[in-house]
Amino acid sequence: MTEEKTQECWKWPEYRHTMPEMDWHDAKIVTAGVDVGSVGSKTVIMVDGELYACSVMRTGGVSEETALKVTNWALEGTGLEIKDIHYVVGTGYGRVNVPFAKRTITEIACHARGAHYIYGPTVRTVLDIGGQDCKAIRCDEKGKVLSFLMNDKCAAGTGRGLEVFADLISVPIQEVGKVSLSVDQEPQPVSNTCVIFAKAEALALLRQGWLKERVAAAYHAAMADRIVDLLTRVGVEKDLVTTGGVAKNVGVVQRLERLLGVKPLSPRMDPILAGAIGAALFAKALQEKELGLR
Amino acid sequence: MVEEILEKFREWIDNRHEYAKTWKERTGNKVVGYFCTYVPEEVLYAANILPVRILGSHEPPTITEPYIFAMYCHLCRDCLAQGLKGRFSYLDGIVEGQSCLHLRQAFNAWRLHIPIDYAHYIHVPHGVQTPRAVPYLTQEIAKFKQSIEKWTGKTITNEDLDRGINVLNRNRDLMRKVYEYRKLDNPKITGLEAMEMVLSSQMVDKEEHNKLLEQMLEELPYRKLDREPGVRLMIVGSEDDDRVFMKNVENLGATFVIDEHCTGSRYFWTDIEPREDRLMAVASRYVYRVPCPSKDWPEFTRIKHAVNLAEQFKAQGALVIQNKFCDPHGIEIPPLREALRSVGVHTYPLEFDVTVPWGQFRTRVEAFLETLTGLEELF
Amino acid sequence: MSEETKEYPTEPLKCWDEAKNLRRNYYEDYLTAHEKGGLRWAGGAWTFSAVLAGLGEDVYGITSEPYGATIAFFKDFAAQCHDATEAAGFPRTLCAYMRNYWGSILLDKYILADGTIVNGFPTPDFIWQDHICCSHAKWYQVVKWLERKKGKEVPMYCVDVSVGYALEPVEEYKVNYIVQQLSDGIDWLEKATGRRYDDKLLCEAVWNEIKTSSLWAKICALNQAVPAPIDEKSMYSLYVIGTLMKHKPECVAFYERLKEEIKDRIRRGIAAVPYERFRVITDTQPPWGFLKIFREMEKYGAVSLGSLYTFGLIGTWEYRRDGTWAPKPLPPKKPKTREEALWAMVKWTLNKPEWAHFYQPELKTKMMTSIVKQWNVDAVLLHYNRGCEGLSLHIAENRLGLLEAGIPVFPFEGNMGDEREFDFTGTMARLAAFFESMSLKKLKE
Amino acid sequence: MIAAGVDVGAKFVKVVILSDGKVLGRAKAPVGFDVWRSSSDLFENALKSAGLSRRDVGKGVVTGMGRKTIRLRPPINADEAVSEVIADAAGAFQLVPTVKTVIDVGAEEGRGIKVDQGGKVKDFVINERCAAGAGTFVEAMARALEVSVEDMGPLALKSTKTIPMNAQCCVFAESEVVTLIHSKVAKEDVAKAIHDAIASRISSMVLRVGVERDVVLIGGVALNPGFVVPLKRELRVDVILPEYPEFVSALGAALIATNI
Repeated sequence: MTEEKTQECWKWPEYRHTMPEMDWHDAKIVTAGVDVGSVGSKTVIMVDGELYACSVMRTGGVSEETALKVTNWALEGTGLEIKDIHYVVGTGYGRVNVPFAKRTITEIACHARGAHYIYGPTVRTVLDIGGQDCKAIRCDEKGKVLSFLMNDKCAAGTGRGLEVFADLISVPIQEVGKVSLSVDQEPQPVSNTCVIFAKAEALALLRQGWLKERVAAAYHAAMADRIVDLLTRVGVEKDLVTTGGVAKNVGVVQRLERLLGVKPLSPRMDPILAGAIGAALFAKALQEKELGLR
Repeated sequence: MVEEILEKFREWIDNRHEYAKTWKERTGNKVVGYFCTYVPEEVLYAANILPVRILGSHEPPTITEPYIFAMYCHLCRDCLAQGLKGRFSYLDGIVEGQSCLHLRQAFNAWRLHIPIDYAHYIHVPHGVQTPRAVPYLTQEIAKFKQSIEKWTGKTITNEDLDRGINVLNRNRDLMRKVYEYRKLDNPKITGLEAMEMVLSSQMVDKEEHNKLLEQMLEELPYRKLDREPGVRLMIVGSEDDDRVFMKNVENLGATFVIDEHCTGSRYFWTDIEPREDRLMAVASRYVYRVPCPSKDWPEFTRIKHAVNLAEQFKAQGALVIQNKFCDPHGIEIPPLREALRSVGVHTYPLEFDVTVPWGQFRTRVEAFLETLTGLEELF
Repeated sequence: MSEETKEYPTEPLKCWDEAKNLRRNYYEDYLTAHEKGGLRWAGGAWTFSAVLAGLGEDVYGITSEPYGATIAFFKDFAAQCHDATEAAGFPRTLCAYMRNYWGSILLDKYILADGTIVNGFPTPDFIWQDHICCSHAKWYQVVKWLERKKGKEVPMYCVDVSVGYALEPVEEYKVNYIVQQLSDGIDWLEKATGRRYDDKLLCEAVWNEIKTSSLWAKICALNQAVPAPIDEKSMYSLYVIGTLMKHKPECVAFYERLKEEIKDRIRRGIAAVPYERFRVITDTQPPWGFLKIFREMEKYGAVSLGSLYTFGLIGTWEYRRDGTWAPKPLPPKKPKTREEALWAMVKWTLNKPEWAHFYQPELKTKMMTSIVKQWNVDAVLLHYNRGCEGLSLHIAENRLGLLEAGIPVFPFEGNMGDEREFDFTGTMARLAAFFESMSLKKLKE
Repeated sequence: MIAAGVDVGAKFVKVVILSDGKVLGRAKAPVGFDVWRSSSDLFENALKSAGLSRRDVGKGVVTGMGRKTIRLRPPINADEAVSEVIADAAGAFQLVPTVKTVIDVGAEEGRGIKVDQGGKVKDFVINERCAAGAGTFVEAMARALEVSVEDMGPLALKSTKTIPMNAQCCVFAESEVVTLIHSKVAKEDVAKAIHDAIASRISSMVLRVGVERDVVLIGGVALNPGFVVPLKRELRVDVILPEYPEFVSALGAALIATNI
C-alpha cells in the first residue's frame, strides 16, 4: 500500500505537441489561448485559426509562472516566442493571472467555442468536466453560449474527485475509467456526493473485499448520476459532447451515454484542449477586429 | 459632497455598534434590535426607541451549532452568532415581526440564551392577501404598543405615532427619489452605494439619515460617475447585505440598477397611507407592502412587482439570489425567472452562503455577462 | 449478552388490513372521483378538511404530506421526482414532501398506496389549504402554477393559521381571524364548486374530526403499558388514516376498533417487540425509505413507543391540573350551527401539540419531557430532519432542553423524503455507539 | 494480565499492549486493503517490541471504523469489539482522570465526547456528511498548495491573517483555496485559512455536546500544531495533548480488554 502510494496514481501525464505538416512563417495571424485551470493548464497556438501547437501540464502554486511555463513549452522547438504571438486570450480559473494575455474570456464561452471547433457545428450541448467543477453548456450552431450551469459545491463529479479515487485504488488515472467498465454487472453507485465521504465509502467497500473494478464501477456510476442531474437541469439537446480532462475517462462517458440515451460525438483531438482552443479562436477574432478585418 | 455622504453611510455600517452605543449615551433612550422588516418601526420611533436591524458579519457562525441546526439559512445563524459573541450587548430588547421560520428561530434562541430585558414576537399574519389581515394585525400591533408602553412606562399618543409614521415615510420617500437616478442611462449611483444607503438607514436614527439624504438629493443631479455603466443588472431574491459581492460584480463591467430584496427596495418601497386610526394605518402598510415571498400567496404579487422594477429600471439581466435553505425565495425561483424572461430579462441563479466563493461566482457572473453582451462580434 | 432477556409474546394487529384498505381506497377514490360524479380537492394533512364535508359526501381529497411520504417510501419513484423538480430549477434544499409532490405532477404520474404508478396526475378541481410553515401555501401556489402550464386552472383557497400557540386558550381575536377566513372560505367554496353548502354535514364532520384527534391521543396513551402493545413503526400505518380523513366517520370507527384491540393486547400482555429492554421515543418524520432502522433497534432490545410527532400530529392533548399530559376530552356539546362549528374546530385545532414548537421550543421540550416520564422512556432519538423545515424547527433547542432534564438524547441527521441525505450505515454505526454508551449490547440472534 | 488493544482507523492501524495498565508496546502501520493482514502483522510486531508472543496475551479488544471489516482470531474475538467512542473515553480517562470532554480528530472522522467523573460516556457527536474529517482535508489542500502535508501546520503558524472560509464542504473549500492561490494570497495565509476552517468545523461540532474542562485532544491531527492553535481559540479553552495522541483509542481498547 505505502509503496503503491508513491506511484502517485492521480498524476495524469503532461505533454506537448506540434502539428508536423504546419508552418507559421507565412501565417497572417498567430494567436494563443492559455487556459489556466484549477488542476491543469493548457496552451494552444493557432496559425490562421488552425491548431498548430499545444501543451498540457499541471497548474502550479503560482499561476503566472504556470501560464508562462505552459506557453513556452507549447512554443518549444517551433521557433516562435511569446512576443511573436499577435493576440493572447486567457481563460480558466486563473485567467486573470496570464500576464501576457490581452484579454480574458470565461472558460464557459471558450469551451463552447472550442467544442464547436473540435466536434463541428452540430454541437448543441457541451459538458465540461474540469478539475474542480463541472459545467453544462447549451450553445448554437456557431458555438455561442445560450445558457449554462455549473455544479454546486460538490466535486464528486470532477477531476479532483477522480484523482483522489485513483490514488485510493492505486490505478493510474488514465486507466480508472477502463477499469470501471471491466465489471459484468453494474453495482449500486456509492451513495455519497462528497468526495471525502465517497472515498471513505469506497474504502469501506474495498475492505469488505470488493474488487477494485467493482468499486471503480460504483464510484464512476455515482459520478455519472451527478453529472446527469446537472445536464437535465440545462436540458440535453443533440449533439452532446464532452470536454475537459474527464472527457477522456471512458468509464464516465459510456455511463453518461447509457443514462442519457445520447451518444456523445467522438473528438478529433484531445478534448482537454477545448478551453484553450476556444480562447485562441477568440484571440484570432479579436486580432482581426483590431486589424479592421471584421 | 455626495461622496462624503456616501462615505458617511459606509462609516455608519462599519461602525454600527459604536453608533448605537453613542446614540444611547447621548439620548439616554433604549435601543431595540429587530430581525425582519415586518417589525413596525413606527411604533418604536413613537416611543423614542431606536430600532436597529440585526444582521450577520459573514464569518462562519460556528458558535450557533448547539442552538440552530445548520439546515437553516446562514442569515439566521449569523445573526444569532452576533448576539452570542456579545456584539449587540447594548440592546435593551429584541422584536421580531413574523416572516420566515429561520429568523423566528434566531429570535427564540436569542431570547433563551442571551440576557435581554425585553423580547416581543408580533404574529404578523401570513394571509396578507385576505381581507381579514388588516383588522387582525391592527390588534397584534396594539398588543405590541401596550407591551412597549408597559416596558417603558410611557404611553404612546397619536402625536407620537404620527412622529414615527412621518420619519419613516420621509425616509422611504427620499430613498425612492435616490433610486430614480438609477433609471438613467448612466446611473448616478452604483448598486453598492445604493445598498449602503439602505443598509445604513436600518442601523441609524432616521432623522439623521433623512438629513443626509436631503443634502444628497440636491447634489446628485450634478454627479458624474467616472465609470462606464456596462451591463444593467438587477439583483433579486433573499436578504442580501454582501457588499463584497456587489463591488466585485460591478468591477466586471456591470452596474446594478435595481434590486428587489429586504435589505434594498423591498424595505422602503411602500408608504403608510394616513388614517384616523393610526394603528390601522400602520397595519395596512405592513399588510399591503411589497411582500416577502413567505406571505405572498395565492398570487405571486412580488414577482409582478419585480418584473415592473426590471422594466422601469431597464435591467438587461437579473441575478436571482437565494440564501441557501431560504425556502420562501427558493420556491419562487422558477416562476420568477420565467416571468422576467417573458419581458426579455435574462436571469442567472446564485446560491448564497455565509461567505460567497468569489472564484466560482466570478466565472458564472462573467459568463452570464458574456451571454448578455454576446461577444457577438467575435463569431 | 450473558444475562437472560425476557421474551414477550407478539402477534400482528387485527386492524392491519382495515388500515391498508382505508388507505388504498383513499388514493383510488381520489383518482376515480369524477367517474363517481364527485369532486377532487387537494390540501395539507392539517387543513380544515371538515369544512369540505359541507359540499357533500362525494368530495374526495388527497392530502399533500402523506402523499409525499408515500412517494418517499418508494425510493426509485422518489428519486425520479427529485430529479424532475431539480430539472425544473427548484433548489434541492426545499421541503422533501413538496419536491416529491411537484415531481409527481411534473412527471405526470400518480402513485397509489401499494406503489402502483398510474400515468397522468389527477388534477384537483380546487385547492383547500392552510398555512403555518413557510411552505404550506407556497406548495400549492406552485402546484397551481405547474397545472396552469398544462393549461389547467385550479382555483385555490388558503387559510392562514399563523397566530401562534399557547398551552392556555389563545385570544379570541386570533381565533376570530381564522374563523372569519373559514366562513369567507365557505362562500368561496360555493362559488368555486357551484354547490350549495350544507351546515349540518359541517357540524357532523367537525365533531368527527374532534373525536378522531381525541381518540388517537387515547390510543397513544395506551402505549404507556409495559411491554408496549404497539411500536412506532406500526403507528405510522395507523395515524396516517387520521392525516387522510380525520373528519370522516370511517376514521372515527376505525380508531374506536383500534383502541379496543390495543386494550385487549395489553390485557393479554401482547408486546410490539419480543425483547423490550429499552424504551425510546423519536422526533419528527422518519426517513421513510429506511424504516428498517426500527428493526435494527430491535436487535438491541430497543423499542420506539412513538414520538410527539406521532402522538401530536393528529392527537390533541392537554395538561391536567395534576401536571400530567393527557388526551384532551371532547368539548361539552356538539356544535349546531356553522358559527359554532367553526369556532369549536379552530379552538380545538389551535391546541395541536405539533403547532407548539413552531413558536416556542420550551413548550415542545415540556411535552417531550412529560412523555418521557409518563411513558417510562429511557432515551430520545432526535431526527434532525433536513426534509422538513417546519418540524425540525428549534430541534437543537429541544435537544438542550432534554439533556438539561437529564434525558439521554441521540440526534441523527437525515431526510424524511430524500434518501440522498440519509446515511444509513453511518447512522447505524453511531446508533450502535450510543446504545453501547447506554451499556446496551446487541442481543444474540 | 497482558491485554491488547487494536484500533483499525481509516488510514492507520494502531496497537497497544498493556500489562496491568502499563504500556509494554505500541505500534502503528498504514491500513492495506487486506486489513486483516496489515493489522495482524502489526499485532505481531507490537508483541515482538514488547518481547511477547500471542500466547502471552490474555485478552484483546478491537475498535475503530474498520473493526467490523477485519477477520478476528484469538485472543481478539468479535463480540469484544467496541466503538471508537467508548475506546476514546476509556483511553483519555486513563491518561487524564480529570477529563470531561474528549475531542478525537482523525483522517476521515471527527468526534466530540462528553464523559462523567467516572469516565463514562455521557453524550457524544460524530461528524455527519458534509463535515469531513481533517486528515484527508489537509492532504487535499496540501496538494493544491504544493506543500508537503508535514509542512502545512508549521506554515500556517507563520501567518497572522484571517481569511474566513465557509468550509462546510471541504471540497468546496478547495475551490476557495484555489481562488486564494490565484489571487496571490501568501501560502502561509492560505494554510492558516485552511486550518482555521477545519478548527471551526470541528469546534462547531464539538460545541453541540458542549465543552467542559478538562478537554483532551486525541487522534492523528492532534500532532498538527497548525490545527491545535485555532481549535483552542475557537473553543475558548485550553486543550490537553497526551503524549501519543494517535494511540489513545487503542489504549482505551486495551484497557477495556483488561477489565473484561
